[in-house]
Amino acid sequence: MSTATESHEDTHEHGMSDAGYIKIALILAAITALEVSTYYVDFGPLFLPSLIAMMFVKFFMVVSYFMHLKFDNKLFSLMFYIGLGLAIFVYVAALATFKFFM
Amino acid sequence: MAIIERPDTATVPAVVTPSQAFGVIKRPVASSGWREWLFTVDHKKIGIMYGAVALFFFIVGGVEALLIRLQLAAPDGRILSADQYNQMFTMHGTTMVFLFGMPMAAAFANYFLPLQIGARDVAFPRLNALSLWLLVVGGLILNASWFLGGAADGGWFMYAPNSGPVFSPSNGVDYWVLGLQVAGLASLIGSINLIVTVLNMRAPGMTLMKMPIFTWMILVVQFLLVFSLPVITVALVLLMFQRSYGATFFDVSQGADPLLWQHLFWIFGHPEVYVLILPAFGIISEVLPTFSRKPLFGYPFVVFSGAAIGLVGFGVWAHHMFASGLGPVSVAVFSIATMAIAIPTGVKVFNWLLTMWGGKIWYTTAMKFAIGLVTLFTIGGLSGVTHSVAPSDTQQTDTYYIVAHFHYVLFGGMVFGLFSGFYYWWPKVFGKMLNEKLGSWNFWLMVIGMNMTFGPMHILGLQGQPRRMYVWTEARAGEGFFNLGFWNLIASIGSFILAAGVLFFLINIVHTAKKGKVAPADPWDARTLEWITTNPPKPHNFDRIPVVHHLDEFFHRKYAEDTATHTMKRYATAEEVIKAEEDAADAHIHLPSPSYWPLVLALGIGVLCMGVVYGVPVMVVGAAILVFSVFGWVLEPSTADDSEIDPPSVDGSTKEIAPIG
Amino acid sequence: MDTVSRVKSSRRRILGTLVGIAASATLAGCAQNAPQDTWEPKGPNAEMIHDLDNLVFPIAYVVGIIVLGLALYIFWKFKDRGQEIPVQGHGKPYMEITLTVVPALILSVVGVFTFRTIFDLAETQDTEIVINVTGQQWWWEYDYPVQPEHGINQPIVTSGQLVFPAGTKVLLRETSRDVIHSYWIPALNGKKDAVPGRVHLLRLEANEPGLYAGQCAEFCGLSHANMRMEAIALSKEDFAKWVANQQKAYVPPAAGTVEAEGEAVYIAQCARCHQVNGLKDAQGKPIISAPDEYVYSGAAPNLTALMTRNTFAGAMFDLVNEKCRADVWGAPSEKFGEAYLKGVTEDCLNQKDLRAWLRNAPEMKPMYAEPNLLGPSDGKYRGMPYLALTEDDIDKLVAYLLTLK
Amino acid sequence: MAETATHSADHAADHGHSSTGISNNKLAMWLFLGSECLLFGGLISTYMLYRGRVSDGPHPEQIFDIPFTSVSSFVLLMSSLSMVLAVTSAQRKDYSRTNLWLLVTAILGATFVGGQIYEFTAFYREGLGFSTSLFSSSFYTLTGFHGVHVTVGVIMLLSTVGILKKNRATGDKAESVEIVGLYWHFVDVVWIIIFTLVYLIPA
Amino acid sequence: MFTTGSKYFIGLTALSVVATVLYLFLVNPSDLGALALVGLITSAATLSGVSIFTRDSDTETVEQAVDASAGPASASFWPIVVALGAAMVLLGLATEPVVFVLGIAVLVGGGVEWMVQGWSDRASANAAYNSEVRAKVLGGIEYPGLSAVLTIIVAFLFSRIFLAVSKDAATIFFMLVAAVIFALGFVFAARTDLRKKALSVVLPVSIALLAIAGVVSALSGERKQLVDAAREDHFAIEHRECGEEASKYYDKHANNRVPLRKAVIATITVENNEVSAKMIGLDRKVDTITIPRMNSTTVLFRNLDDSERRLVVNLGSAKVGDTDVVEPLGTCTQLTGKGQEQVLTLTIPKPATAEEPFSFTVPGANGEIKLVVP
Repeated sequence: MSTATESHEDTHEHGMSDAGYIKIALILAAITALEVSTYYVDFGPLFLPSLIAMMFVKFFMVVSYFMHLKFDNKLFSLMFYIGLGLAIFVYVAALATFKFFM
Repeated sequence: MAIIERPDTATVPAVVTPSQAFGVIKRPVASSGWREWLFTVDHKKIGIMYGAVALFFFIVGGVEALLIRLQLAAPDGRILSADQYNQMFTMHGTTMVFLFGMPMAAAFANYFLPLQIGARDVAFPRLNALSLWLLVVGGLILNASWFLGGAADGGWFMYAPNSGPVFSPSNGVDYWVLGLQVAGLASLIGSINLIVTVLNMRAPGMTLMKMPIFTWMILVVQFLLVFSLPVITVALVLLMFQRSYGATFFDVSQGADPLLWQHLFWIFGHPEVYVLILPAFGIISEVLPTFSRKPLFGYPFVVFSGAAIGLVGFGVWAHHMFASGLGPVSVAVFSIATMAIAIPTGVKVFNWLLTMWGGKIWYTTAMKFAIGLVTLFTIGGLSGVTHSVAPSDTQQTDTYYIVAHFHYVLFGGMVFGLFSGFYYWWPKVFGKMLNEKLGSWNFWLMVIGMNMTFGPMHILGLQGQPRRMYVWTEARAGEGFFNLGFWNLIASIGSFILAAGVLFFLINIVHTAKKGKVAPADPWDARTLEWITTNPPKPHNFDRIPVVHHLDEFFHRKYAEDTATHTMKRYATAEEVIKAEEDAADAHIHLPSPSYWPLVLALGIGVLCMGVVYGVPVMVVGAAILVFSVFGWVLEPSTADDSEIDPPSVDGSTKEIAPIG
Repeated sequence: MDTVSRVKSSRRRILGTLVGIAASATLAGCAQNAPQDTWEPKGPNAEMIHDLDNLVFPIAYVVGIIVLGLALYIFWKFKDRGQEIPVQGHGKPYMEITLTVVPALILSVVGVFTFRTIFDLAETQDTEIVINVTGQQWWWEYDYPVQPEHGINQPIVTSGQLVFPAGTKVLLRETSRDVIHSYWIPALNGKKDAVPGRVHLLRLEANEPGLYAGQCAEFCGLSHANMRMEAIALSKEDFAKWVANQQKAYVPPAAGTVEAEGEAVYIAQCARCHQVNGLKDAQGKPIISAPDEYVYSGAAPNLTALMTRNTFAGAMFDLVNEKCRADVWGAPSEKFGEAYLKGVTEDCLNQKDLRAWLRNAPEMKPMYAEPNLLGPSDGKYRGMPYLALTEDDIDKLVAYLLTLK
Repeated sequence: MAETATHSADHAADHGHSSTGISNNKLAMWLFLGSECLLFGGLISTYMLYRGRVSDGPHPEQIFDIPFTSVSSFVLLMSSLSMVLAVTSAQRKDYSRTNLWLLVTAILGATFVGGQIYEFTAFYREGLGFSTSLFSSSFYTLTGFHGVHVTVGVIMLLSTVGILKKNRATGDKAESVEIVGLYWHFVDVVWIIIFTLVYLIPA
Repeated sequence: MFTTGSKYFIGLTALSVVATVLYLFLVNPSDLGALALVGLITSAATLSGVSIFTRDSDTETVEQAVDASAGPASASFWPIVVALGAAMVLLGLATEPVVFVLGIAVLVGGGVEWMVQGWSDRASANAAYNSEVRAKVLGGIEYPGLSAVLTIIVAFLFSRIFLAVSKDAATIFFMLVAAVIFALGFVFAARTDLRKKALSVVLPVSIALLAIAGVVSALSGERKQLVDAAREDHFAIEHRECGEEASKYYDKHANNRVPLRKAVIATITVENNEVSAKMIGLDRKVDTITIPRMNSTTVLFRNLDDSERRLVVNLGSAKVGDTDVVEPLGTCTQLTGKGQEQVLTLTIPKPATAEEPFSFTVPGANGEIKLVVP
């Protein structure tokens, strides 16, 4: 990242085919359907962890495929994930002081 | 600036061409006089304006501080009423942090960061101008409150619920909230701009680990800003909605928890402390090596400790809240984390001392301020360690001991660092040397005044004088000659000595402007890229983008090690180095053209904010201006099209650099 | 108590000399008998904190002296005396690592002690008496929940001075009615914020009877500077006497006296906000004050047994004149209870300030009492308003108030 | 947004040559999004903290209409697909398809905003005013902030369509579309989190 | 003196001042109207200021340029828009202020467009150049302005439809609309040949359909459930029923999590049908909770039993209004299930009387916790 030797071609021709994106979208749709089903079907003790897990899967799928972080320069990932990581860290810590998680 | 690209217009006959009819909203191309400053996108001009704005607010905040010290010089002071005093200390803190500390660092960053990395401008020149104008608008909103019913009176930390409409009935807090949001937006935009600049626009060969340390520290600071400003924005938005639109966020009768504000504020507020201090660290990390004639000791350690301070700085905010009932587990965790942050800070101090070790120290005023920082910051840092011990902190927090601590850090640290920067870089910016004799007066008065003002505050605090009190009473001052009354008086006297020191700086500026010595090309035998150009630099900074091979590139172009004697021998003068660059000047230099939009956009945001206080119509007007300017901006190319240059240059698109005198 | 003092004494011995040398320079310049001195602990909790100070401050002093000494040496030694420009070395990693590890080790020692003290100071299971403390702009209310083991059979509400038994582990349950305040008696413990909507706990214990001064430490608005407190530690016997006195039945002044006229003035003017327990109106119905209808924060000091306290208006003013005040503040601890329980007699009363207060309270203490500023608070006051009492009324009132003991 | 970088010496090169080889604009956008994470994090945390504090008016579970919100979440999620198709079209310089997909994205976004207006109105009718309770204030602030982001996004999308049609773009077209797309996807991922944490978990 | 452009804007400013004065005196001023007009004045004044101060070119040259390039103006439909606006203003003066405001908006929008077009038509003899000038001046407002208008119209009309139909219908309608939009997107993306023609048909038709549906929905009003809900205010604090039985609205979908557990004074637990209380910080059971008067305090209630319970606070009784009917005072949490929590926030202004002491009870469980307000 400190040198100017990054090849120029792949900054534009990255990502996947349209069909690939549609596949991703279908997976996202399926996960959303599963999420919504928690409203109708009792998941028992799995309710909370499964919802959180599905949320993260969706989040990272959109971020890595639709937003190209998986294919793009790692610097972009760095910028975004520092922000995301700090956000999770500071707010989880702050909420913990309110006995949020008990 | 496009001036240099323009042929002399006087000789060209006035031809009626379509381009001239643009008249109305024609973009500025070649401008002069005040327009040259108002519409500029040149990072150097913007940097100078940042500095001027910050210096102005430094004086404003300083006057507020003097009034505070006058009030407290004797028991039951009557200079200020309780209400005025509360406004005074609130605005003193706010002004010094948001309108002096951050903008002054931004001034240095703006001016020197592109120069230090060998760039012609920042990545987004118009956004840079926008940041400046937003800061100005924010500062105006904040200070307008003095004339519109009273300034904010809840302290710069503005704890809820004391900031609510019932407890602070004037509009002061509203202006404060709005002003800070605007100033915060300015910093956010500025920080994104500078990060992109540093990462993307370095001169060939300048790897990250060959960047000047000042640039490194600024980079860390910008990351802190990018990630901490949104948090205060959330807090300010909540407060604004509470005050202006009836939200309930801090309404305890609904079950709210006022500690929410404190967390949001300090999650921002602690990184903010490093935002203030790290630029000063960066400055003296340039000054100390230059005047010791040695490279910075342990450059990678200084870099990593700076980054570590930045990162850990996000995990220690609750140490501002040790007395606010977090519960023992949280207190213990944050107490330990706070101690941990002392380690990288200590590394920095040791590295500075070891930089000077074995050096050849030249005591210029810049150097004096730098070593002033090293010593005074050490004192402030050590009193900081006593705060990290949470139980002790419950005796110290909210007393004058804290006031002493952070003034040693922020005045002894930040302000001394910035003054060091003034004296070091003044010849670079203005081409004239600040007077060293006046500088000496400036330095010694500030050192004496600062220690007299803030030193006794340690005693005042440990003996139980709380801060933020508009009066103190003789009944609690204790007995003996050295009672609290004595030390309060000493502190007040000290503050005026301090003010006299600052006055000498102002005198020095005027003196230098009038009959200052013209600066040589390399007055300090300096080490970094910004000196490989003229004083002051040309509009395009460098005739040729320098190619970098070393840390301290400029020094290594002048000196080489004599392998026989193991000493450094000079084999080129600065003039020769600069000449070599000029001779190889680039033929085509495209610089971004000036633009109205940053100014108009900032104005729009200002009007929009006033709408929160003065009603929806004002807000609509502001929004209209805002939207108009955003799209005007987007549709305007950053470099003016040739047809917009009026009249067009003779031979179409080729713009040669005018010869440099 | 025992463990604490053992730890304390052993550590004292080790650190005694160091502290003596290091701190003497600072202490020489300090006031004697500053009532809020944080380095004069008078109870085990404050002593715990002070023991930590005795560890941290000497370390800070020593490190500071070493670093600053080194700095001075460097400034002198490597001054430009025409020596050659040194070789451009970039540092020595082993030195960096040493200079990172050494402070880390020092701090981890400090950290261990800090850690322990934090949890010691948060202990509440050994509590012997609970007192509720409620902050309000700009005074403190103390209420003693029913605790028969201390003779408290009905809630006692008082303000201005916190009275508690010495040598007893007191637990303050702090809260606030409006903004954040902070309860701080430096001689007894560090500060703890009183946050509205929350209850925060603060341990308090005094080794000996005496008067311990403090001040609200969290900025709480206009009169923050005037929000003071005094903690009164009494011996257990004296405390029992005080408790009994606070609960004794109200005796109305004899009809026809000035005091009785004063009671009428009180009922007409003051009883709207200020409660006096047992006060009855002409029909014999108990008078319950309704400060919530007049004051934004919703309470006003309970004036039952007012003359057993030495201060008024948020401890901003003394209720006793200077001579009597000196008698109480200066009393040795064994005589202190006696001096304090005397209360305020007619010749001890601080007539000047009390009368001025009754005449025009907002002039004496800034508290947003101006009617034109009451818009956002629905017309309610933020403190005692101007009541337009005549001098005659004031005479009567003062006479009446003197009977409240 | 479409600020063009100052090019250094080599203005012969069409793409801004930078030390890292990546575009200034995209880097700035990603930084901005990193920063936005903390903004929405703060608003979400405020909501999470205050969600159970209802001293007056309805509780969250009593008024949420999960089926409807599921559909609107779904619409927003799928608009990410149309957005990404717009971006790939733009990278192929197929601007007519770019415009088509941008338009689809914008219309889907506008219907989402419509759904939100509907939701707010319905909640208000059921007794949830902005000042009713801590839950209401923090709910409206969080979803309102998101709604404003979506609205701004829709306006950006439509304006991009207009600018592309009139050929008034000042920078690299594909990159402009990509950057608008990044913003749009971010708004979508924020909603993914809000949908789970705010709507589904309490139910 | 002034550049051509600035004259237009100065004229516009003057015109809008006149309009404002007229409006303020002739029409009953509404916030909305004043808003629009003050906005107009300020933006016009700002633009005049900008155009005067930023003038770079030499005035005379501009005047000459204008003369030199005077040519036939292009056809324009803006006069019609302006006429429409004027008609609306007049109508608005007579009828509704909203119409007046809308009229002003149309008048201003049309007027600005007209003026700029008129001006740009004479900017030079080159038509392409002229349109570029026009775009330069108006681009900043047109793109976002049109986009915003479009967004708001679409969003607003959709929301009207959702509000008018039933909950389920709204959901299904939303699903269908989204599916259709998406499907159309794919069809047009696949069949390039269809696109131009079809798009020019589909877009106006669907917008017209949406507009008709939206307007009809808006006129028919919101669905009955919403109207009833607004009238009856089911969840208001005064409609709480604090008995042992579940009440229709208040207990529907109880809120069973308390995320903010720190800001509470005490925890009241019901276990094995017994009520007990613990104060924060003291790990022992108490039978009395003391709350300072007028102090906002939150109490946490935790149900550990199988049956659903609620916490009730009894705060004496009072007469209702001027009648002699005495009603008990107090409030309660929702019914909550096993292992769940609820909070109750109280601010009690006065101490209890001896006859009616305050207390916390749990209907259906034994024991009470005394509540003392000193």
